[in-house]
Amino acid sequence: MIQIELRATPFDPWQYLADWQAQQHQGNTHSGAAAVFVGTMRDFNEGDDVTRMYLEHYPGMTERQLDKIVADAVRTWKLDDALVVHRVGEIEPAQPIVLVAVWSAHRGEAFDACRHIMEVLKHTAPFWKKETLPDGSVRWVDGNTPLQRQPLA
Amino acid sequence: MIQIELRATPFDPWQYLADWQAQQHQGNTHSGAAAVFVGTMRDFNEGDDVTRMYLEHYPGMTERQLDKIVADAVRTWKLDDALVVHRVGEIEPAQPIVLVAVWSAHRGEAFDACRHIMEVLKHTAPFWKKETLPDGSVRWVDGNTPLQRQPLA
Amino acid sequence: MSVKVLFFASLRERLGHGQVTLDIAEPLSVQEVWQRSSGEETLPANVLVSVNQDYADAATLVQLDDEVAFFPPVTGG
Amino acid sequence: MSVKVLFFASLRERLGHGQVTLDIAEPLSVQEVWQRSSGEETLPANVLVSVNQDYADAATLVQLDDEVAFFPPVTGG
Repeated sequence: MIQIELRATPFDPWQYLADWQAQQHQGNTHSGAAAVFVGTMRDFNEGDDVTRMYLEHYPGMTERQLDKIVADAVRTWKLDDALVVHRVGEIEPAQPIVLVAVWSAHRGEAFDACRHIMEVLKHTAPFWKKETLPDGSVRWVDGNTPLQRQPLA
Repeated sequence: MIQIELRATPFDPWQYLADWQAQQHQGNTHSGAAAVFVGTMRDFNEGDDVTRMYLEHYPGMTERQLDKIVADAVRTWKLDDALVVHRVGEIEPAQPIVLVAVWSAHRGEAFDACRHIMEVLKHTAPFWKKETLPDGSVRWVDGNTPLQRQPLA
Repeated sequence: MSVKVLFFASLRERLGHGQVTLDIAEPLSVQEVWQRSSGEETLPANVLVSVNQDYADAATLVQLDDEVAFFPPVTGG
Repeated sequence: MSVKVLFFASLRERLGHGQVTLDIAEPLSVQEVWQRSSGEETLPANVLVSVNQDYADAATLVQLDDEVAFFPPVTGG
Protein backbone atom coordinates (compact mmCIF):
# COMPACT_ATOMS: atom_id res chain seq x y z
CA MET A 1 0.00 0.00 0.00
CA ILE A 2 1.12 3.52 -0.83
CA GLN A 3 0.01 6.57 1.11
CA ILE A 4 0.93 10.20 0.36
CA GLU A 5 -0.30 13.01 2.55
CA LEU A 6 0.19 16.77 2.49
CA ARG A 7 -0.89 18.35 5.75
CA ALA A 8 -1.22 21.91 6.98
CA THR A 9 -1.11 20.99 10.67
CA PRO A 10 1.67 19.64 12.94
CA PHE A 11 2.01 15.87 13.39
CA ASP A 12 4.00 13.40 15.49
CA PRO A 13 5.69 11.08 12.95
CA TRP A 14 6.14 8.25 15.47
CA GLN A 15 2.52 8.35 16.56
CA TYR A 16 1.54 8.53 12.90
CA LEU A 17 3.58 5.38 12.23
CA ALA A 18 2.16 3.61 15.27
CA ASP A 19 -1.35 4.33 13.98
CA TRP A 20 -0.51 3.39 10.38
CA GLN A 21 1.14 0.17 11.50
CA ALA A 22 -1.87 -0.71 13.66
CA GLN A 23 -4.14 -0.25 10.64
CA GLN A 24 -2.05 -1.63 7.81
CA HIS A 25 0.46 -3.98 9.30
CA GLN A 26 -1.44 -5.95 11.87
CA GLY A 27 0.22 -9.32 11.60
CA ASN A 28 2.41 -8.31 8.64
CA THR A 29 4.84 -11.21 8.52
CA HIS A 30 6.57 -10.60 5.20
CA SER A 31 8.14 -7.16 5.65
CA GLY A 32 11.33 -7.91 7.52
CA ALA A 33 12.65 -4.36 7.27
CA ALA A 34 11.34 -0.82 7.70
CA ALA A 35 13.45 2.26 7.02
CA VAL A 36 12.23 5.69 8.07
CA PHE A 37 13.41 9.25 7.68
CA VAL A 38 12.06 12.28 9.53
CA GLY A 39 13.14 15.80 8.61
CA THR A 40 12.49 18.43 11.28
CA MET A 41 12.63 22.22 11.17
CA ARG A 42 15.70 23.60 12.87
CA ASP A 43 15.89 27.05 14.45
CA PHE A 44 18.92 28.08 12.39
CA ASN A 45 19.89 28.02 8.71
CA GLU A 46 22.88 29.40 6.86
CA GLY A 47 24.25 30.94 10.03
CA ASP A 48 21.08 32.78 11.06
CA ASP A 49 18.42 32.12 13.65
CA VAL A 50 15.07 31.31 12.09
CA THR A 51 11.88 31.84 14.08
CA ARG A 52 9.40 30.27 11.69
CA MET A 53 8.91 29.11 8.15
CA TYR A 54 6.23 29.09 5.49
CA LEU A 55 6.22 26.12 3.12
CA GLU A 56 4.56 26.91 -0.21
CA HIS A 57 3.64 24.17 -2.66
CA TYR A 58 1.94 23.70 -6.05
CA PRO A 59 -1.40 22.05 -5.31
CA GLY A 60 -1.88 19.22 -7.75
CA MET A 61 1.66 19.00 -9.06
CA THR A 62 3.16 18.41 -5.62
CA GLU A 63 0.90 15.41 -5.01
CA ARG A 64 1.48 14.18 -8.57
CA GLN A 65 5.28 14.34 -8.25
CA LEU A 66 5.24 12.63 -4.84
CA ASP A 67 3.01 9.88 -6.24
CA LYS A 68 5.45 9.30 -9.09
CA ILE A 69 8.54 9.33 -6.85
CA VAL A 70 7.04 6.79 -4.48
CA ALA A 71 5.54 4.57 -7.20
CA ASP A 72 8.96 4.47 -8.93
CA ALA A 73 10.65 3.44 -5.67
CA VAL A 74 8.03 0.79 -4.91
CA ARG A 75 8.59 -0.70 -8.36
CA THR A 76 12.39 -0.45 -8.30
CA TRP A 77 12.90 -1.94 -4.83
CA LYS A 78 9.78 -4.14 -4.71
CA LEU A 79 8.56 -2.43 -1.55
CA ASP A 80 5.63 -3.84 0.40
CA ASP A 81 4.41 -0.44 1.62
CA ALA A 82 5.47 3.19 1.41
CA LEU A 83 4.31 6.28 3.24
CA VAL A 84 5.19 9.95 2.71
CA VAL A 85 3.80 12.74 4.85
CA HIS A 86 4.88 16.33 4.11
CA ARG A 87 3.91 19.54 5.86
CA VAL A 88 2.78 22.66 4.03
CA GLY A 89 1.96 26.12 5.39
CA GLU A 90 3.27 27.69 8.61
CA ILE A 91 5.89 25.62 10.42
CA GLU A 92 7.71 26.29 13.70
CA PRO A 93 11.14 25.08 14.86
CA ALA A 94 11.21 21.47 16.14
CA GLN A 95 8.13 20.55 14.08
CA PRO A 96 8.53 17.64 11.66
CA ILE A 97 8.45 18.66 7.98
CA VAL A 98 8.67 15.32 6.22
CA LEU A 99 8.24 11.63 7.05
CA VAL A 100 9.29 8.91 4.61
CA ALA A 101 8.74 5.28 5.62
CA VAL A 102 9.15 2.14 3.53
CA TRP A 103 8.67 -1.57 4.24
CA SER A 104 10.52 -4.32 2.42
CA ALA A 105 11.54 -7.94 2.80
CA HIS A 106 15.22 -6.96 3.18
CA ARG A 107 17.10 -4.16 4.86
CA GLY A 108 19.27 -3.15 1.89
CA GLU A 109 16.24 -2.41 -0.25
CA ALA A 110 14.53 -0.54 2.58
CA PHE A 111 17.54 1.72 3.24
CA ASP A 112 18.16 2.36 -0.47
CA ALA A 113 14.52 3.13 -1.23
CA CYS A 114 14.02 5.44 1.76
CA ARG A 115 17.13 7.46 0.95
CA HIS A 116 16.30 7.60 -2.76
CA ILE A 117 12.78 8.89 -2.09
CA MET A 118 14.19 11.64 0.16
CA GLU A 119 16.81 12.71 -2.40
CA VAL A 120 14.41 12.81 -5.32
CA LEU A 121 11.76 14.54 -3.20
CA LYS A 122 14.23 17.27 -2.23
CA HIS A 123 15.30 17.77 -5.83
CA THR A 124 11.99 17.56 -7.67
CA ALA A 125 8.90 17.91 -5.44
CA PRO A 126 7.56 21.47 -5.78
CA PHE A 127 7.92 22.95 -2.31
CA TRP A 128 9.47 26.32 -1.43
CA LYS A 129 10.61 27.45 2.01
CA LYS A 130 10.27 31.04 3.16
CA GLU A 131 12.00 31.80 6.45
CA THR A 132 11.21 34.48 9.00
CA LEU A 133 14.21 35.83 10.93
CA PRO A 134 14.14 37.24 14.50
CA ASP A 135 13.93 40.84 13.19
CA GLY A 136 10.76 39.96 11.30
CA SER A 137 12.37 39.98 7.86
CA VAL A 138 11.62 37.11 5.50
CA ARG A 139 13.68 35.33 2.85
CA TRP A 140 13.18 32.49 0.41
CA VAL A 141 15.58 29.59 0.95
CA ASP A 142 17.89 29.23 -2.05
CA GLY A 143 17.55 25.97 -3.86
CA ASN A 144 20.95 24.40 -4.24
CA THR A 145 19.73 21.44 -6.19
CA PRO A 146 20.54 20.61 -9.81
CA LEU A 147 18.02 21.80 -12.34
CA GLN A 148 15.70 19.17 -13.72
CA ARG A 149 15.75 20.45 -17.30
CA GLN A 150 18.53 21.03 -19.78
CA PRO A 151 20.13 24.50 -19.97
CA LEU A 152 18.59 26.72 -22.63
CA ALA A 153 20.28 26.62 -26.01
CA MET B 1 22.14 10.97 24.53
CA ILE B 2 22.75 7.29 23.86
CA GLN B 3 20.35 4.55 24.95
CA ILE B 4 20.84 0.80 24.48
CA GLU B 5 18.20 -1.66 25.61
CA LEU B 6 17.92 -5.44 25.45
CA ARG B 7 14.41 -6.57 26.16
CA ALA B 8 12.75 -9.96 26.62
CA THR B 9 9.23 -8.71 25.87
CA PRO B 10 7.56 -7.45 22.66
CA PHE B 11 7.56 -3.73 21.93
CA ASP B 12 6.05 -1.30 19.43
CA PRO B 13 9.03 0.59 17.95
CA TRP B 14 6.91 3.58 16.87
CA GLN B 15 5.30 3.96 20.26
CA TYR B 16 8.75 3.54 21.80
CA LEU B 17 10.05 6.38 19.61
CA ALA B 18 7.03 8.57 20.39
CA ASP B 19 7.72 8.11 24.12
CA TRP B 20 11.49 8.63 23.73
CA GLN B 21 10.95 11.76 21.65
CA ALA B 22 8.50 13.13 24.19
CA GLN B 23 11.10 12.65 26.94
CA GLN B 24 14.32 13.54 25.16
CA HIS B 25 13.44 15.72 22.23
CA GLN B 26 10.87 18.10 23.55
CA GLY B 27 11.72 21.24 21.64
CA ASN B 28 14.83 19.75 20.02
CA THR B 29 15.58 22.37 17.40
CA HIS B 30 19.05 21.28 16.28
CA SER B 31 18.48 17.73 14.99
CA GLY B 32 17.16 18.30 11.50
CA ALA B 33 17.23 14.63 10.57
CA ALA B 34 16.25 11.30 12.13
CA ALA B 35 16.91 7.96 10.42
CA VAL B 36 15.33 4.80 11.77
CA PHE B 37 15.51 1.10 10.97
CA VAL B 38 13.18 -1.58 12.31
CA GLY B 39 13.85 -5.27 11.71
CA THR B 40 10.87 -7.55 12.17
CA MET B 41 10.59 -11.33 12.38
CA ARG B 42 9.18 -12.85 9.22
CA ASP B 43 7.28 -16.15 9.10
CA PHE B 44 9.63 -17.68 6.54
CA ASN B 45 13.39 -18.08 6.12
CA GLU B 46 15.50 -19.91 3.58
CA GLY B 47 12.39 -21.27 1.88
CA ASP B 48 10.75 -22.67 5.01
CA ASP B 49 7.89 -21.50 7.17
CA VAL B 50 9.03 -20.50 10.64
CA THR B 51 6.57 -20.50 13.53
CA ARG B 52 8.74 -18.90 16.20
CA MET B 53 12.28 -18.04 17.11
CA TYR B 54 14.51 -17.99 20.15
CA LEU B 55 17.15 -15.27 20.26
CA GLU B 56 20.12 -16.21 22.46
CA HIS B 57 22.69 -13.62 23.51
CA TYR B 58 25.82 -13.32 25.63
CA PRO B 59 24.81 -11.26 28.67
CA GLY B 60 27.45 -8.63 29.27
CA MET B 61 29.27 -8.92 25.96
CA THR B 62 26.17 -8.15 23.91
CA GLU B 63 25.57 -4.89 25.77
CA ARG B 64 29.29 -4.08 25.62
CA GLN B 65 29.48 -4.58 21.85
CA LEU B 66 26.31 -2.58 21.24
CA ASP B 67 27.66 0.25 23.39
CA LYS B 68 30.88 0.30 21.37
CA ILE B 69 29.10 0.18 17.98
CA VAL B 70 26.82 3.08 18.89
CA ALA B 71 29.53 5.17 20.57
CA ASP B 72 31.72 4.77 17.47
CA ALA B 73 28.88 5.91 15.22
CA VAL B 74 28.01 8.88 17.44
CA ARG B 75 31.67 9.98 17.29
CA THR B 76 32.12 9.34 13.55
CA TRP B 77 28.92 11.08 12.40
CA LYS B 78 28.60 13.61 15.26
CA LEU B 79 25.14 12.33 16.12
CA ASP B 80 22.95 14.21 18.59
CA ASP B 81 21.21 11.09 19.90
CA ALA B 82 21.19 7.36 19.22
CA LEU B 83 18.91 4.59 20.36
CA VAL B 84 19.16 0.82 19.90
CA VAL B 85 16.55 -1.62 21.19
CA HIS B 86 17.05 -5.34 20.57
CA ARG B 87 14.85 -8.26 21.53
CA VAL B 88 16.14 -11.40 23.21
CA GLY B 89 14.33 -14.63 24.12
CA GLU B 90 11.18 -16.02 22.48
CA ILE B 91 9.98 -14.07 19.43
CA GLU B 92 6.95 -14.62 17.20
CA PRO B 93 6.43 -13.66 13.55
CA ALA B 94 5.56 -9.97 12.96
CA GLN B 95 7.26 -8.93 16.22
CA PRO B 96 10.00 -6.31 15.93
CA ILE B 97 13.50 -7.66 16.66
CA VAL B 98 15.63 -4.54 16.43
CA LEU B 99 15.14 -0.76 16.40
CA VAL B 100 17.98 1.59 15.49
CA ALA B 101 17.30 5.35 15.54
CA VAL B 102 19.74 8.22 15.18
CA TRP B 103 19.35 12.00 15.20
CA SER B 104 21.70 14.37 13.41
CA ALA B 105 21.85 17.89 12.00
CA HIS B 106 21.89 16.55 8.43
CA ARG B 107 20.21 13.73 6.57
CA GLY B 108 23.34 12.23 4.98
CA GLU B 109 24.94 11.63 8.36
CA ALA B 110 21.71 10.22 9.79
CA PHE B 111 21.25 7.72 6.93
CA ASP B 112 24.92 6.68 6.94
CA ALA B 113 25.08 6.23 10.71
CA CYS B 114 21.83 4.26 10.95
CA ARG B 115 22.84 1.86 8.20
CA HIS B 116 26.36 1.47 9.59
CA ILE B 117 25.06 0.63 13.06
CA MET B 118 22.76 -2.04 11.59
CA GLU B 119 25.52 -3.60 9.49
CA VAL B 120 28.05 -3.73 12.31
CA LEU B 121 25.41 -4.97 14.74
CA LYS B 122 24.51 -7.83 12.41
CA HIS B 123 28.15 -8.77 11.93
CA THR B 124 29.52 -8.41 15.46
CA ALA B 125 26.86 -8.23 18.19
CA PRO B 126 26.61 -11.65 19.88
CA PHE B 127 23.07 -12.82 19.14
CA TRP B 128 22.08 -16.23 17.77
CA LYS B 129 18.72 -17.14 16.22
CA LYS B 130 17.16 -20.56 16.68
CA GLU B 131 14.09 -21.17 14.56
CA THR B 132 11.18 -23.53 15.19
CA LEU B 133 9.57 -24.98 12.05
CA PRO B 134 5.90 -26.03 11.72
CA ASP B 135 6.76 -29.71 12.43
CA GLY B 136 8.27 -28.67 15.76
CA SER B 137 11.88 -29.19 14.71
CA VAL B 138 14.41 -26.50 15.56
CA ARG B 139 17.49 -25.21 13.77
CA TRP B 140 20.12 -22.57 14.37
CA VAL B 141 20.25 -19.90 11.68
CA ASP B 142 23.55 -20.06 9.83
CA GLY B 143 25.64 -16.98 10.15
CA ASN B 144 26.68 -15.80 6.75
CA THR B 145 28.76 -12.92 8.03
CA PRO B 146 32.52 -12.53 7.68
CA LEU B 147 34.54 -13.76 10.64
CA GLN B 148 35.86 -11.10 12.98
CA ARG B 149 39.25 -12.75 13.53
CA GLN B 150 42.01 -13.85 11.23
CA PRO B 151 41.98 -17.49 10.04
CA LEU B 152 44.15 -19.76 12.14
CA ALA B 153 47.71 -20.24 10.94
CA MET C 1 -8.83 29.01 -26.27
CA SER C 2 -6.40 29.72 -23.51
CA VAL C 3 -3.41 28.58 -21.49
CA LYS C 4 -3.28 28.93 -17.71
CA VAL C 5 0.14 30.13 -16.49
CA LEU C 6 1.13 29.91 -12.82
CA PHE C 7 4.08 31.40 -10.94
CA PHE C 8 5.30 30.27 -7.51
CA ALA C 9 7.36 31.44 -4.54
CA SER C 10 10.07 34.08 -5.12
CA LEU C 11 9.28 34.18 -8.84
CA ARG C 12 5.64 35.05 -8.15
CA GLU C 13 6.77 37.82 -5.81
CA ARG C 14 9.30 39.19 -8.31
CA LEU C 15 6.79 39.29 -11.19
CA GLY C 16 3.98 40.53 -8.98
CA HIS C 17 1.41 38.00 -10.15
CA GLY C 18 0.65 34.36 -9.45
CA GLN C 19 -1.55 33.50 -12.40
CA VAL C 20 -2.05 34.72 -15.97
CA THR C 21 -4.43 33.43 -18.61
CA LEU C 22 -3.11 33.67 -22.17
CA ASP C 23 -5.45 33.58 -25.12
CA ILE C 24 -3.72 31.61 -27.86
CA ALA C 25 -4.86 30.39 -31.25
CA GLU C 26 -2.23 27.72 -31.78
CA PRO C 27 0.41 25.82 -29.79
CA LEU C 28 3.30 27.87 -28.38
CA SER C 29 6.70 26.90 -27.02
CA VAL C 30 7.30 27.26 -23.28
CA GLN C 31 9.77 30.02 -24.18
CA GLU C 32 7.01 31.97 -25.95
CA VAL C 33 4.60 31.40 -23.05
CA TRP C 34 7.25 32.81 -20.72
CA GLN C 35 7.70 35.94 -22.85
CA ARG C 36 3.98 36.63 -23.14
CA SER C 37 3.16 35.90 -19.49
CA SER C 38 6.17 37.48 -17.76
CA GLY C 39 7.01 40.32 -20.13
CA GLU C 40 10.66 39.19 -19.94
CA GLU C 41 12.72 38.05 -22.89
CA THR C 42 14.59 34.85 -22.04
CA LEU C 43 13.54 32.18 -19.55
CA PRO C 44 16.22 32.41 -16.80
CA ALA C 45 18.39 29.32 -16.36
CA ASN C 46 17.33 28.93 -12.74
CA VAL C 47 13.60 28.97 -13.44
CA LEU C 48 11.96 25.55 -13.61
CA VAL C 49 8.92 24.89 -15.74
CA SER C 50 6.15 22.32 -15.79
CA VAL C 51 3.45 21.65 -18.36
CA ASN C 52 0.36 19.92 -17.01
CA GLN C 53 2.23 19.32 -13.76
CA ASP C 54 5.14 17.42 -15.33
CA TYR C 55 8.60 18.93 -15.67
CA ALA C 56 9.22 20.42 -19.12
CA ASP C 57 11.79 22.67 -20.80
CA ALA C 58 11.86 25.86 -22.84
CA ALA C 59 11.30 23.99 -26.11
CA THR C 60 8.28 21.99 -24.93
CA LEU C 61 5.22 22.77 -27.00
CA VAL C 62 2.23 24.07 -25.03
CA GLN C 63 -1.19 23.09 -26.34
CA LEU C 64 -4.48 24.93 -25.90
CA ASP C 65 -5.94 24.37 -22.41
CA ASP C 66 -2.59 23.27 -20.98
CA GLU C 67 -1.46 24.43 -17.52
CA VAL C 68 2.05 25.90 -17.49
CA ALA C 69 3.94 26.79 -14.29
CA PHE C 70 7.21 28.62 -13.70
CA PHE C 71 9.01 28.40 -10.36
CA PRO C 72 12.41 28.64 -8.64
CA PRO C 73 14.48 25.58 -7.62
CA VAL C 74 12.54 23.55 -5.08
CA THR C 75 13.44 23.47 -1.38
CA GLY C 76 11.20 20.90 0.26
CA GLY C 77 12.02 17.96 2.50
CA MET D 1 43.55 -19.40 39.81
CA SER D 2 41.11 -20.13 37.05
CA VAL D 3 39.68 -19.12 33.70
CA LYS D 4 35.96 -19.11 33.02
CA VAL D 5 35.13 -20.54 29.59
CA LEU D 6 31.69 -20.06 28.01
CA PHE D 7 30.08 -21.65 24.94
CA PHE D 8 27.02 -20.31 23.13
CA ALA D 9 24.28 -21.41 20.76
CA SER D 10 24.93 -24.36 18.42
CA LEU D 11 28.47 -24.74 19.77
CA ARG D 12 27.16 -25.16 23.33
CA GLU D 13 24.72 -27.79 22.10
CA ARG D 14 27.38 -29.65 20.10
CA LEU D 15 29.85 -29.76 23.01
CA GLY D 16 27.13 -30.47 25.54
CA HIS D 17 28.17 -27.82 28.04
CA GLY D 18 27.79 -24.05 28.35
CA GLN D 19 30.47 -23.30 30.92
CA VAL D 20 33.78 -24.80 32.05
CA THR D 21 36.19 -23.54 34.67
CA LEU D 22 39.83 -24.25 33.92
CA ASP D 23 42.42 -24.21 36.68
CA ILE D 24 45.56 -22.72 35.23
CA ALA D 25 48.88 -21.73 36.73
CA GLU D 26 50.07 -19.41 34.00
CA PRO D 27 48.69 -17.61 30.94
CA LEU D 28 47.53 -19.80 28.04
CA SER D 29 46.75 -19.03 24.42
CA VAL D 30 43.12 -19.09 23.30
CA GLN D 31 44.06 -22.16 21.25
CA GLU D 32 45.18 -23.98 24.41
CA VAL D 33 42.07 -22.88 26.29
CA TRP D 34 39.98 -24.33 23.45
CA GLN D 35 41.79 -27.67 23.61
CA ARG D 36 41.47 -28.00 27.36
CA SER D 37 37.85 -26.84 27.55
CA SER D 38 36.41 -28.54 24.45
CA GLY D 39 38.53 -31.69 24.23
CA GLU D 40 38.99 -30.92 20.54
CA GLU D 41 42.30 -30.29 18.83
CA THR D 42 42.08 -27.24 16.60
CA LEU D 43 39.79 -24.25 17.01
CA PRO D 44 37.45 -24.49 13.99
CA ALA D 45 37.68 -21.62 11.51
CA ASN D 46 34.00 -20.74 11.97
CA VAL D 47 34.18 -20.48 15.75
CA LEU D 48 34.48 -16.92 17.08
CA VAL D 49 36.21 -16.17 20.36
CA SER D 50 36.16 -13.36 22.87
CA VAL D 51 38.37 -12.64 25.86
CA ASN D 52 36.79 -10.49 28.55
CA GLN D 53 33.91 -9.77 26.14
CA ASP D 54 36.10 -8.33 23.36
CA TYR D 55 36.76 -10.22 20.14
CA ALA D 56 40.08 -12.11 20.18
CA ASP D 57 41.84 -14.74 18.10
CA ALA D 58 43.50 -18.12 18.63
CA ALA D 59 46.83 -16.54 19.51
CA THR D 60 45.47 -14.13 22.15
CA LEU D 61 46.99 -14.80 25.55
CA VAL D 62 44.48 -15.59 28.29
CA GLN D 63 45.38 -14.39 31.79
CA LEU D 64 44.27 -15.83 35.10
CA ASP D 65 40.70 -14.78 35.95
CA ASP D 66 39.90 -13.90 32.35
CA GLU D 67 36.54 -14.82 30.81
CA VAL D 68 36.85 -16.62 27.47
CA ALA D 69 33.88 -17.39 25.20
CA PHE D 70 33.56 -19.49 22.05
CA PHE D 71 30.56 -19.12 19.75
CA PRO D 72 29.32 -19.54 16.16
CA PRO D 73 28.95 -16.63 13.72
CA VAL D 74 26.40 -14.16 15.05
CA THR D 75 22.90 -13.83 13.58
CA GLY D 76 21.23 -10.89 15.34
CA GLY D 77 19.46 -7.85 13.94
